[in-house]
Amino acid sequence: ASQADSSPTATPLPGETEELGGTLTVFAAASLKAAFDTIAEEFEQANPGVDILPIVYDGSSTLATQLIEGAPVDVFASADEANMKKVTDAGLATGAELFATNTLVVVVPTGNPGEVEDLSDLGDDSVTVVLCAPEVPCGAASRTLLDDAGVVVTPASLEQNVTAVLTKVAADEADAGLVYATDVRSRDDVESFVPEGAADVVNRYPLVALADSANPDAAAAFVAFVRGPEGQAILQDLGFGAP
Amino acid sequence: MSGETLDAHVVVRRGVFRLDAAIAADAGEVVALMGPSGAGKSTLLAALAGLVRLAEGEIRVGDRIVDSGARRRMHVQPSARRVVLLSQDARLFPHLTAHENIAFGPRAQGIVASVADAEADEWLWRVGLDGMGRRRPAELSGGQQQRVAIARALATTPAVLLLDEPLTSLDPETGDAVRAVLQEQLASTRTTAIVATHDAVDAVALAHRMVVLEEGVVTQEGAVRDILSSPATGFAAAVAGLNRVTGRVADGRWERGGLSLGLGGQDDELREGAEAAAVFRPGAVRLERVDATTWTGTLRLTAGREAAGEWVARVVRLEQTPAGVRVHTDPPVVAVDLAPDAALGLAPGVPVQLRLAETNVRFLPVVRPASADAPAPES
Amino acid sequence: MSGETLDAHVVVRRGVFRLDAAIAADAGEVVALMGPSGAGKSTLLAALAGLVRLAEGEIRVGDRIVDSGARRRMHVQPSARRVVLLSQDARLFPHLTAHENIAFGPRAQGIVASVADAEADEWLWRVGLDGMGRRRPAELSGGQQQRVAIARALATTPAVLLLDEPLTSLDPETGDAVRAVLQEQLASTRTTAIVATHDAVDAVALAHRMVVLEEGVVTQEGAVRDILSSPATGFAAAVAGLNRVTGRVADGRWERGGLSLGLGGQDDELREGAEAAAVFRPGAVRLERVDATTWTGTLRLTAGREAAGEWVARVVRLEQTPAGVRVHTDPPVVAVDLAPDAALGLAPGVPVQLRLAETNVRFLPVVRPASADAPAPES
Amino acid sequence: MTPARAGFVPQVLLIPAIVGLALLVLPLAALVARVDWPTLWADVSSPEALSALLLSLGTGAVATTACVLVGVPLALVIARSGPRLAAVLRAVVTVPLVLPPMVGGVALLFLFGRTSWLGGVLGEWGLRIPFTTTAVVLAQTFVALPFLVLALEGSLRTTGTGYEQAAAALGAGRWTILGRVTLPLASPGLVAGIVLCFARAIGEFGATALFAGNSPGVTQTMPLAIYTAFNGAGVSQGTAVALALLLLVTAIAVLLLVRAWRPGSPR
Amino acid sequence: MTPARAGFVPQVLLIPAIVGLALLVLPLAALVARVDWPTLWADVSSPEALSALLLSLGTGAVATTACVLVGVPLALVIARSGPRLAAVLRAVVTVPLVLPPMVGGVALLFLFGRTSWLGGVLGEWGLRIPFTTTAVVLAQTFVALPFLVLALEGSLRTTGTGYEQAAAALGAGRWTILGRVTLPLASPGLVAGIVLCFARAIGEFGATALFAGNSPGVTQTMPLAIYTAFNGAGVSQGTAVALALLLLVTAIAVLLLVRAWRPGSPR
Ligand SMILES: Nc1ncnc2c1ncn2[C@@H]1O[C@H](COP(=O)(O)OP(=O)(O)OP(=O)(O)O)[C@@H](O)[C@H]1O
Ligand SMILES: Nc1ncnc2c1ncn2[C@@H]1O[C@H](COP(=O)(O)OP(=O)(O)OP(=O)(O)O)[C@@H](O)[C@H]1O
Ligand SMILES: [Mg+2]
Ligand SMILES: [Mg+2]
Repeated sequence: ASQADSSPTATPLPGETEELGGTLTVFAAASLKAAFDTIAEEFEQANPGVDILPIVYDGSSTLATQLIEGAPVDVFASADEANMKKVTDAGLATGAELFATNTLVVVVPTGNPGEVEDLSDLGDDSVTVVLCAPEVPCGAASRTLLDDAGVVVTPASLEQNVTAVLTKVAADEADAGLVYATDVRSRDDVESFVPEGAADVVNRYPLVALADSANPDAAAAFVAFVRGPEGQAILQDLGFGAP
Repeated sequence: MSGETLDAHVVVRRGVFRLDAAIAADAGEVVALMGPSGAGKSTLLAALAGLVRLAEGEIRVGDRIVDSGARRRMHVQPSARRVVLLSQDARLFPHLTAHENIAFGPRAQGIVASVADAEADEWLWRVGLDGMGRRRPAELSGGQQQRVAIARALATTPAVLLLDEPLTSLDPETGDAVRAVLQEQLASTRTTAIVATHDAVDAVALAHRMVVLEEGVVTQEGAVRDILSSPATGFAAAVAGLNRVTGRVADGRWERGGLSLGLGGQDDELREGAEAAAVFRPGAVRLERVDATTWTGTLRLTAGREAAGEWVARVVRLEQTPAGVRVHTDPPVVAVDLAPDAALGLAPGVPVQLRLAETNVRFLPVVRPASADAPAPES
Repeated sequence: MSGETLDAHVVVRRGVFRLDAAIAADAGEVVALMGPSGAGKSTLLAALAGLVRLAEGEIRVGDRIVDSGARRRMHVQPSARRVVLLSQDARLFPHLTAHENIAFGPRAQGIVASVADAEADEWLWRVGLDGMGRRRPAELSGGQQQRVAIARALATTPAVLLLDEPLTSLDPETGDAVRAVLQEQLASTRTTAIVATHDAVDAVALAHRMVVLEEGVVTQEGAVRDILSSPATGFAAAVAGLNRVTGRVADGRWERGGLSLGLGGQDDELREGAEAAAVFRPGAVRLERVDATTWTGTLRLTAGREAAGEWVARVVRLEQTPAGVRVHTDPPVVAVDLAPDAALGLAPGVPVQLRLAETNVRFLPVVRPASADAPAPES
Repeated sequence: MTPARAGFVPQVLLIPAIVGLALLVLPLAALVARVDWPTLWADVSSPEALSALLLSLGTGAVATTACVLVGVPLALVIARSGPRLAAVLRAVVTVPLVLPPMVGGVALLFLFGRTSWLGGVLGEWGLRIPFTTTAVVLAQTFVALPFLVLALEGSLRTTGTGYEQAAAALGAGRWTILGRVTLPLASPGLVAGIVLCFARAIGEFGATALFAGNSPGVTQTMPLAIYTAFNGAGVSQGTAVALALLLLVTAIAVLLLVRAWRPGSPR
Repeated sequence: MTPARAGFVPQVLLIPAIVGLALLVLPLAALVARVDWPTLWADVSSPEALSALLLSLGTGAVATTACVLVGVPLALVIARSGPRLAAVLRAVVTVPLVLPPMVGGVALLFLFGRTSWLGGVLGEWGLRIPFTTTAVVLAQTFVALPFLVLALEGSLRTTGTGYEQAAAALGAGRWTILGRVTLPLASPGLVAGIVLCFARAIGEFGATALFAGNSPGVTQTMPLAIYTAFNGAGVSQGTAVALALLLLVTAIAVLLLVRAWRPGSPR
């Protein structure tokens, strides 16, 4: 049963001035930090009664584990559907909805020392490539993209998350890596390009208001706000695709 | 605070070593504990203090049983016994100053800091360390450390005080002074005390009674002077600085090898055929060189027809002493004290003729200690 | 391996304490080092061994300078000096067995294991610890530990051996045996040795020469017997077991307070008006009780007109000794030895009349030590 | 006797010692070299940074105190038990060291979480531990305790029981012995243990992240703030480095103060 | 003398000691309770798990050896220097403890990376350190070294220099003193230090992840494998728990073996 049952105004229209109040706790995947910080600010402006506590960012898997073990959270935004599924399977929420997508880019150090021009260059033995580990979402996507393009890569390292890939490329340790478009958007210490076929490998971001939220109205409003025009504008500004 | 009676029978095992000794002291009595190195003196004192568990036996302080080998639960903690031990390795606390070390015992007994401090100051003064209270043990000489350790033990004013060789490593002058302090403190507080020592001077000065421990067993016990004049074992004779030669009573005379002495009226305690020890001072023996070339002849000639109180032996070792020269001869093992110039021409291996007047000799019955595994007293 | 000459002048500061002493020993010579507690004996030996840095002075072993206060770079490491020290706290290695402790020195000098092991076994036997080689120090008695420490030092066969109170904490029997071993080893290897000791017996037995150190300064030096018969300081007199009373030569007589003695032909070294010390045995003094009620009268009456060699003093303390009773009297501080029964009726505070025959007294000139900050020898 | 200060360390050993020191110092120098000086002040003086720092110091101090309270007794028990029991106890104490901290966090979450028996019981009393500041302290205590115990136990064993016996023979009771003899003599080990413990608590990341979460002001300690700054896309790594430096400088300052509390070693 | 085994620890202290032990043991019990027994064997016997385990043990052993080689000299130097210098050196040694390991990894990357001066020099010689097993060892050494140094230093100070002086007075050279006296006497601290060091190296995650990366068979140690398994969206957390247990059991076994090498304490 969703909180929609207990609240007649489960999905208020954006801008609608309902009597929303209280505080809101949000768990969000680390890659959403820039976007959600802005969204939270705008949401609070739109709903002055609501106080969003500082958002907790961490890996989706960590957040999911914490939710299952009882973290008191109103809204959970995951970077992939698998971790969201863990939460819904545990009966903590229903009706997760997608709110953004992300695609891969090839990232290279400034000046492109490895002379990486397209995806097939990643298969070159002289090029040091780092990827995300296949177990984590960005790694799974990278694998699909490379397989689709028929490129065989022997990565120097399978990183635990996007940041690790970026750090190695930025430190000039690797000649190239695959990361999400949003990750390189605001960075000036790396260069990037969109490889062919990237648009076919899409990573989807779901979010949900949790069933035992202490403030179900505000939670639902926040979910709607993210999926609404203001939220989408901010997300797309940072390079996320539409759901 | 005055002393309590101590009555103990201690059985302790340490690897192959077994201590089985009874020791008792009246309230206020000082008992000297002597014995060769490794005899078990420190073990006995540690057991009395509660640092070593009894295998068997029982320890009573006053009318309280504080330890019992039979009933393991009867082991009273060291701190609750009112027994204080100054152990052989003084173990001054390295992180405390001399003053704090001395004040440790009183403080641990709950005496308020100012009183304990004043007492510690007085003790420092009494053992001649005035002004050194703020030094750490590492900043004191060996003898100064020893004096701090003595003061630390005496400052506790316990019911029973156990001192394990308190006066070693003190020079004669300081030793005399500290012995006087010790004597005065024990007498004035009427503390019951057991003092393990290697020095007959300390034993006589401090103690009323003496217990001789050898290889874990008590071999002699009694008034200090009695033991020194009638030592029952070779060790006790060594402590008293006497020669002790065991022989046998035969025909109303004492005999050992070719040496024969009249009993001189001392035969009341000596049974015919029984073992008896002849005890005499090293200075009582007359010594004369025998010409080396006639040595074998002499031995043969004199054999069996030596005059009473005369025998022939070889010099084993010469040792300078403050009074002159001590000549060690064998057989039997006898030390002879000579004036410095009388030893001219003597050297290890040289044959000598020895002469001893019967009037300078005491004869004592040889009593084997009761314990089965006790050692045979040596000649 | 035989000894080398040692020639050292050592200046060391330790807080307020300053040691400034010269000591020398010929190759193979044994020198006894005596001095009151805290005089600086251990400091001197540690400096010779290289464990303490010199502030000034120089140390030579053979013809090598091994340490120099002036040139800091001249400090030769302890291990390179061929000088071995047995320090006062023996510091046996707790993690090694007795056998391994003894073999440590030879092994450190590069002797192969099997030889070092055999040597260690022999040493264990020589100090009477046969069969205890596999015990850790904690499993040995105090005296046994001390013997392991002696064996450990002797097993190194160095050029110069420094022994800091090697024979304390040994009983008379074991002490005699170990002293014999020590004596024999030093003689047979002709090792140069300095032995700090508190016991005149050890000094006479082991050493040829003696150095007396007091408050950091050498106060007397010479043949052991000379020092014992002519002690220049109160400490040396205490070591020799003699009374020493300082007075002044006047009119061809020695005087101190009301006490006056004829010089008896010993006036060759004594100048008129100079300070001189009277030295005599405690047994040489005759003592008689003075009736307590007439004490004040007696004092007054006798003042100035006492017979030669007679004076009146009070009993300070009585002490039992193996031979009888020692009575300490004051003024001046004089000890008197009496037979046990002769002391009846004496107690602290009791006035006594003392009598001393001139023939039993030696008179010695009092020489102040050269060093400016040296202590005044006490009476 | 005052020993020659330098002791008897072979001088050649200075070379590996310097190599070791370099290994520890050079990476830090490299870190400092990358500091973005113009923004440094802004980064370290932001309210978030300061609140994280305060939280770190506070929880670190509480966790260290907790470690001392339970760790000192534990070390004493281990040091004075027979070789067998001591080996087992030491192995048990070593476990949280071996465990990657994240797994430790998971374990704590499994223990105190909603789905566990203990978590359920506590929940009925209205106590929830995960995601609170208490959880931070618990996580830090869990990872830091072994350091205190093992370091102190080593020193306690080195000291032996001789002085304790001497004190007992002077009539001192167990508490007096503990306070006046045992602990002062083992103080080099105790101080080393406390330093290790506090440093580890302050630097703790993995277990805290999982068990306590990363909620600014409540459970976001400095390492988590650094992690967030480091991971936050768009935010420059300069912030992370600046925060790391802030943590470092503060921790070192605290540790130097702790040392100053008892400068000399007891011997 | 053989002391009464129990020493003089007040018996009330058993209570906090047990609390401390519980704090360390209970989370592990909770972890074990969650083990997915049917898949456990498959999880721990997979080739990836075994190769990660072998890599962990191998790098851990090498790192520990490296720590001993540079850490023992460093501890000796610190223990035998004056109080001032010692305080500074100790503070420097403490730094890697305080630093969240991830930051340590970044620092190492900055130091040995291609863009750094050192990395450039090494690169010219054809040496590249990041992404190699060497990097794993370096990262582990960096984080584990302080444990060895601080634990050993505590014991060295507690032991003092008295026995070293006795050995020198018997004519032993510096190396003999070191090998036969100093280190054996400080062995409780040395063993504690080695245990801490090895445990920390084996459990190291953050610095390795950043500096060495996560390449199976080359740099993927157990903690990285555990983390990967944990993060893997599709993979159940059972695998992570199973791997953690495998790491734990192996490490404890190794440590018990190390202890057995010298069971008694020297006193
Ligand atoms: N670290 C120190 N600081 C200050 N004074 C010290 C220090 N070490 C020793 N002393 C002082 O130096 C003096 C000489 O000490 P040393 O150990 O050499 O005496 P000793 O002649 O061996 O005495 P003992 O016969 O008691 O062993 C003593 O007065 C002692 O208090
Ligand atoms: N832990 C132990 N294991 C085996 N034997 C031991 C142990 N401790 C002591 N001993 C032995 O017990 C005996 C008694 O030792 P104790 O210390 O009581 O002798 P002591 O009479 O005090 O000798 P000393 O005069 O040399 O101090 C010695 O022979 C000693 O070797
Ligand atoms: Mg003893
Ligand atoms: Mg001395």
